Amino acid sequence: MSLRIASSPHQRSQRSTAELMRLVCYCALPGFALQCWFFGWGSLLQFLIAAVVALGTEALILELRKKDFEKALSDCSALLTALLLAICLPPLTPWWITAIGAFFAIGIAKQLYGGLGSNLFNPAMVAYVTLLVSFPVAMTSWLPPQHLAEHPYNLVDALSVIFTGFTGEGYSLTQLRSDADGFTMATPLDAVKTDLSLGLTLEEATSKGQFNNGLGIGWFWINLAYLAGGLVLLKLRAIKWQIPVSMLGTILLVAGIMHLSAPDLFASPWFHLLSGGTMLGAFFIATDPVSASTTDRGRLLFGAGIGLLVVVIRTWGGYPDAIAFAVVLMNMAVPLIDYYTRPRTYGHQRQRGKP
Amino acid sequence: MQSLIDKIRQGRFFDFPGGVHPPGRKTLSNQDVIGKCTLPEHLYLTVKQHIGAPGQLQVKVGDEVLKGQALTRSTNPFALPVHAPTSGKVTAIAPHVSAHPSGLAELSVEITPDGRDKWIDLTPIPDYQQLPKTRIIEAICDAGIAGMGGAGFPTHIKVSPKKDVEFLVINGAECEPYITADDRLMREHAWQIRQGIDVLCHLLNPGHVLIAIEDNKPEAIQAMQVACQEKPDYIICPIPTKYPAGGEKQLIQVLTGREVPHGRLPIDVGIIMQNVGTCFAVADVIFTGKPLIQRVVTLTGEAMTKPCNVWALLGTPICHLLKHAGYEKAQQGVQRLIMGGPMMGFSLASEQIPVVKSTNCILAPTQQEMTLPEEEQACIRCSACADACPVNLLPQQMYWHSKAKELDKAQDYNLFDCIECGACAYVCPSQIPLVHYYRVAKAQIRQQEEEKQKADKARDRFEARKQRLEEEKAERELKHQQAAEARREAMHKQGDDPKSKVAAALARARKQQTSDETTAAPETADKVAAAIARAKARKAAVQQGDSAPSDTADTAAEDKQAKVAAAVARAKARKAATQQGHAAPSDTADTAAEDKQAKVAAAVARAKARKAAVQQGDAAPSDTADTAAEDKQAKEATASKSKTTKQVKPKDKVSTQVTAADTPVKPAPADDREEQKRQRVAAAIAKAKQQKAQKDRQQASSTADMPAEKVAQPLVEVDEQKKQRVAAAIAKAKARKAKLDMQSSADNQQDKTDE
Amino acid sequence: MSEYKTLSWQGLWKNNPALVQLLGLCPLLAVTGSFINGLGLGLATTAVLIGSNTTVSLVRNLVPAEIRIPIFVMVIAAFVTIIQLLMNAYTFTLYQALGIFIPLIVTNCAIIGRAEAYASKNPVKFAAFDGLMMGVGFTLVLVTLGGLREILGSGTLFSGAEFLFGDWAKQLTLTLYVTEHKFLLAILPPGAFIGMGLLIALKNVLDKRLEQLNKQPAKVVQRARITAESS
Amino acid sequence: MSLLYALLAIGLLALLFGLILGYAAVRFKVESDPLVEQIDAILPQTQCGQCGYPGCRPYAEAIANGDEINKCPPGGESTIRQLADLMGLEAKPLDDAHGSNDVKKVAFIREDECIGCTKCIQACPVDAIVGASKQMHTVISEECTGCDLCVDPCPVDCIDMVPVKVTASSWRWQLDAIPVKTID
Repeated sequence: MSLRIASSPHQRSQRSTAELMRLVCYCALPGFALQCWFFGWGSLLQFLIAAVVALGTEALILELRKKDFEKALSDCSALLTALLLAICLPPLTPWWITAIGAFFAIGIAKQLYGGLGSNLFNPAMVAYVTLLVSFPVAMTSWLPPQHLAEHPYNLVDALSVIFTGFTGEGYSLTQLRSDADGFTMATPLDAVKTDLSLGLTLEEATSKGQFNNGLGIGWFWINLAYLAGGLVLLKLRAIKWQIPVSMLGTILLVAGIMHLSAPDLFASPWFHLLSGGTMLGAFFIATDPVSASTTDRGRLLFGAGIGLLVVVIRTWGGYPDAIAFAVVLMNMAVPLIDYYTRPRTYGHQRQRGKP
Repeated sequence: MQSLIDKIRQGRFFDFPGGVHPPGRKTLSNQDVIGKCTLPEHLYLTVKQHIGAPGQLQVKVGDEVLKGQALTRSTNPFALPVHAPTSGKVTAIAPHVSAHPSGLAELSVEITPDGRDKWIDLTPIPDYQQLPKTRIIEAICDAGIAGMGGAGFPTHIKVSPKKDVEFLVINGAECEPYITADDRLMREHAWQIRQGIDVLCHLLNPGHVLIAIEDNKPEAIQAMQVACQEKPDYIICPIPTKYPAGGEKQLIQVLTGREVPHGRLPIDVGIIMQNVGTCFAVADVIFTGKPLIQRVVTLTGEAMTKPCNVWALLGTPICHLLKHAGYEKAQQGVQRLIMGGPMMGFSLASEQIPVVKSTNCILAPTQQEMTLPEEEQACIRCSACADACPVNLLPQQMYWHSKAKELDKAQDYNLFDCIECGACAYVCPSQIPLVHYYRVAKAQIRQQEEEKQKADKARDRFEARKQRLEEEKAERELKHQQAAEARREAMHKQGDDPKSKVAAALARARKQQTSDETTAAPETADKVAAAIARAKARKAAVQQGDSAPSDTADTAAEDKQAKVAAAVARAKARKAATQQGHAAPSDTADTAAEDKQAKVAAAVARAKARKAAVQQGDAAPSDTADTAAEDKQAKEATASKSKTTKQVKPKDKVSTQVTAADTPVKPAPADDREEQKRQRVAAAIAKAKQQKAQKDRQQASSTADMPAEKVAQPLVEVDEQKKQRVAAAIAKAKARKAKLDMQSSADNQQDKTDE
Repeated sequence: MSEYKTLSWQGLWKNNPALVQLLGLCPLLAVTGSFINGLGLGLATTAVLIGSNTTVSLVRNLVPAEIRIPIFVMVIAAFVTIIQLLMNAYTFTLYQALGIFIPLIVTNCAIIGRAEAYASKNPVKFAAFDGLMMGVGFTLVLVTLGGLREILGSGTLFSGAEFLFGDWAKQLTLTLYVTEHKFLLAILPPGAFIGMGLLIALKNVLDKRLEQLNKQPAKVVQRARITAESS
Repeated sequence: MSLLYALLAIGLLALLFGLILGYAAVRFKVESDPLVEQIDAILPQTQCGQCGYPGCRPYAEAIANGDEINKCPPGGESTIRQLADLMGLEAKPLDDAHGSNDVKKVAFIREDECIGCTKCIQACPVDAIVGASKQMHTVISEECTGCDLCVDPCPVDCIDMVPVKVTASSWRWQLDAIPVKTID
């Protein structure tokens, strides 16, 4: 027996990376469950596909890099990426698109940059953006909420659509998306955007079936669920408050000003806050520690930047939702933000030109 | 200003950023009064136990020392003495494993107690207020008091500041988990601590005295309040419990909201901080005269059956204390001992490490209470470390740069402001030993700076040397030029008198030879030869394996051969000399002066030298002893030359064995001429000998010498190593032999010459 | 002969303008949406390279060193204009497809780089050959990347060959697969970057393999003595 | 006619820029080559010659003229990295042909064997050996760069290269290298 030599500190708090990742997963579950409730089994299947591909890719690449993949897989980071990606995908996306996305997230956006901790961009968002850019039609084919749908589908249908493109009864995805009048049901964001571009006023745009008091049915509750999950994360100190607060605050502020200036042209801030992936983005995506800013002031800036970009892209951009683009764009700015928001170290006076 | 002190009085403190709340676990050891420990078998007093220079040793092995007797003396302001913790005998002064994270051995005095525990005469100075301050400071210095909080900064320097002291802060925060040494000390000796504070106040004359105690030690706070009742300007400050509130800079920030500027000392913001333990020790010195020979050490951790605080003599090996506290290694699983607290302490490499002045805790945790460090995982930039950092650093950035060895960038992130409190590594979810990375990086940076300085110095020295050499060369050239000019002038004066030229040449030769002789005076020369032979032997031994000189017969034969060869060489040289007319080498032509005699002499000498060299080269393993023999022969020859010349003045060409040099001597008209010539010949011979010896050395081993004939017989059988050793011995002997031979065979040689 | 061999090796692989020197990335990334586009630009660049290298080499002894760069640029510009006019005349559709990138060949660093680094210091025959090899190396990367992106993005290969080779080449177009969801990313600029990165990575991997194959035996360098030994 | 104008304009522009360039070439001429100084400052100054150049400065000049940066064993990895930073090159591993980066050493003369030949004194590039003819020599270990150039010239082989001993102050937190005593 010999004495064990170790460097101080000898005592450690017990929270591990894997725990942190799992915690984030758990907190996202309520929202995910609601999403499944509103939009059917598809999302769950997407998650399974994404998880299998993500873990497989991670193992494969770690093996190629001659690293111990069992250990790396157990940290749950790939699982979290898969979950976030699945949440973002339309429920009945063809399986191979999901697979490409998951592969892209882990293989290109994460492992090519050096694996966990070294990736510049949020893997799930990179994958989502890639898919959105590559397959714009498939990626915006959201179903209407199940209770509004002409053809509600069950688990078998979902499987069948995802893997073959048609339900057992022969309905295609497009047919599933149609409402009673034969019009496809876009997401609220999409609908508002399209209608506004067609010259309709906001009021006219939001008077359609999938809207309820100006807010999208389903999306409202889903966002609330993610908000709740995010608050739990905050409470458990898994994430810090700066990013969500500054991001939501900026959305509220910018969208509010725009809405007040031209209520007919710009959606209300509540619509922005509670539709699309706003809450998910604020609490689960933008707060991804690896790709977010690491200083307190930096986080405020980072969140504000995302908020601003979200409103701008949603209003004037070419794609309906903007969380992914905003997050990826701000990821790019993180090193710069971090550099210029370094905290003042004890005993150092603030110098001009060198923060 | 007033508002600040009001604020403090009201118990409203500032906060420092970050910090962590590790479980305190202080109740483990703070239940009982500070115990006494038995005398250990040996005490090991590390000579340097503080920051600064070691003191000068005052004792030697075998000395009897009394308790409290100084073992070292302070010789410079940063040196502190250490004292014998008990009476006994100095049994050793040698490196002993020290209380340092490296576990390196440092010079220590080992004392074997005699059990009497007899004090030396003590000189307390209770009337310190009447004495000059320097006297008190001297007493503190002589008592060897260094900061007892952990760093070990000499106290006497701290209490003699050059600036006004606004706050004297007494640090009883003890923010590290587990440690209760200061806690117990305050509870039990509050009065004496207060006396120590009085002394410090007398020295420092501070505006206010703040006694900072973390609010998780209510008993200690109460005890100190009672002790300080009659001193209204002593303010007890129960500060909020947060690690590392007890760090010097953090405590200053908590109490006053001030920050010590980077690279400065607390006194620069008008604050002096002393540990409560230091105050206690100061009181000890002043009122009882006892130097610092013991301190309170917390023995704790769940692997101890009786965790407690104990008065431990400095130098007590840890194992002795462990026994006292009932340490059970079986409970530990993986054994580990930590000196200091769980956050900043270091793990011990040996149980023999002694207690030093800054040892406040020995921690023996079980695996359940402190899990072993797991394998480090990838940093996910969660910045939990930055949130925990009490000095607002960005630990993860420093970690990236330290790990990538981008040391300048790490420094750019203020690496050197890190106080190594361990809060960052404590919270890291990826189990990264951040502090360790910083320590390594800091050490590397320091080393690099040191190396840089050394490189600069080396460059300077190299350039200075280059310059010097150039100057010397220039000087030499100048001298040569002058000499040449002088010669030319002389030549002008003497016209084309060939004799003068020859004379000059001879003079040069003589000069050279004499200088040769002076540098290689016979005795030294022998020594040198021996040394060189030794070295060669060593080298040969290394190279051995393929060379075959271990064969004795061969050696003998070769030896003979060498002799023969030498003889042949001589004969040839002689022949060459006699036939110089047609056999003169081409190169003699250019030196050929008008003077025939000189020409002859030169040619002969050169030819002989060359021949000898070549011959000896062929006769491969001829040896140094042989050389010596030849040398002797040559000397003999020259010595007997005058005789010979006298004897055989009208000599015929072939009849004698006289060395070749003699031949041209024959027609020499004058005695001094002869003398000169002799010298030249001797020089030539010496040169030849030298060349030969060199060649020999290159290819032959030293075994092939004359005495080898006798000794080398068993060499064939013995193993390689022995051979080598024998060879070396032989080589050494050879030189001696050669010397003897030189004398003994003188007659023989004489005969030969005469023959 | 060995000089030609070295030039070929340098241009095609070791010092490939696109993969190693990373020169001319702008047209490289912009026009490699399809195989034929890549080929067109590659051929144009090659032609300019050969012409400019030859000319620069011819005048290398006449050009004062101080103003060599402007002169090289003039030479290159002249050749680019010639090529541009030729393409305008004979491959108009391709000319339109490549658009601004034809005139932009002037600013392609690969060309001025070769003129400066090689052609201005070497005899004509080598310079011309160097231009050819560098051009071919560049073209190879262009068509590889273009082909990859075309296959991934539209499922075809050699589509639009008729623009370059005339109507007979219409039948060259291969349709590898048909899908409702095309992988647009490959056609879009990000696809070019990612594809380029992967190509470079592939080259590095191959280089490493090569290096391991012909590993040189360790040599030992004689140490210099700083100071003389005593005499 | 328009062609003439174009040519004229281009010609004038060329003239103008030529003048500016010419002026700039004279006005902003760089006097010396400070690069060599910078490189020399990075090199460890052991003057050991293992790079194949007689001293650190010649090697610095060679690097400035495009020689490889990985020929300095005493400097090791950190020197190569710094050189790479300075030269804008990629750091590469040390060239084994020049020897390996060993632990730091200083020369030590076994004094009872020294014969006072002064050969090592002449070999030492930094004058770190003191002694006189026929007096024993000794190494000033503070000044010794550990280049081992004195070892070969010694006729009696009495010079050893001794690894520099680690002290508490020069210890670099090599925790895994601590010999741990076994307790029973």
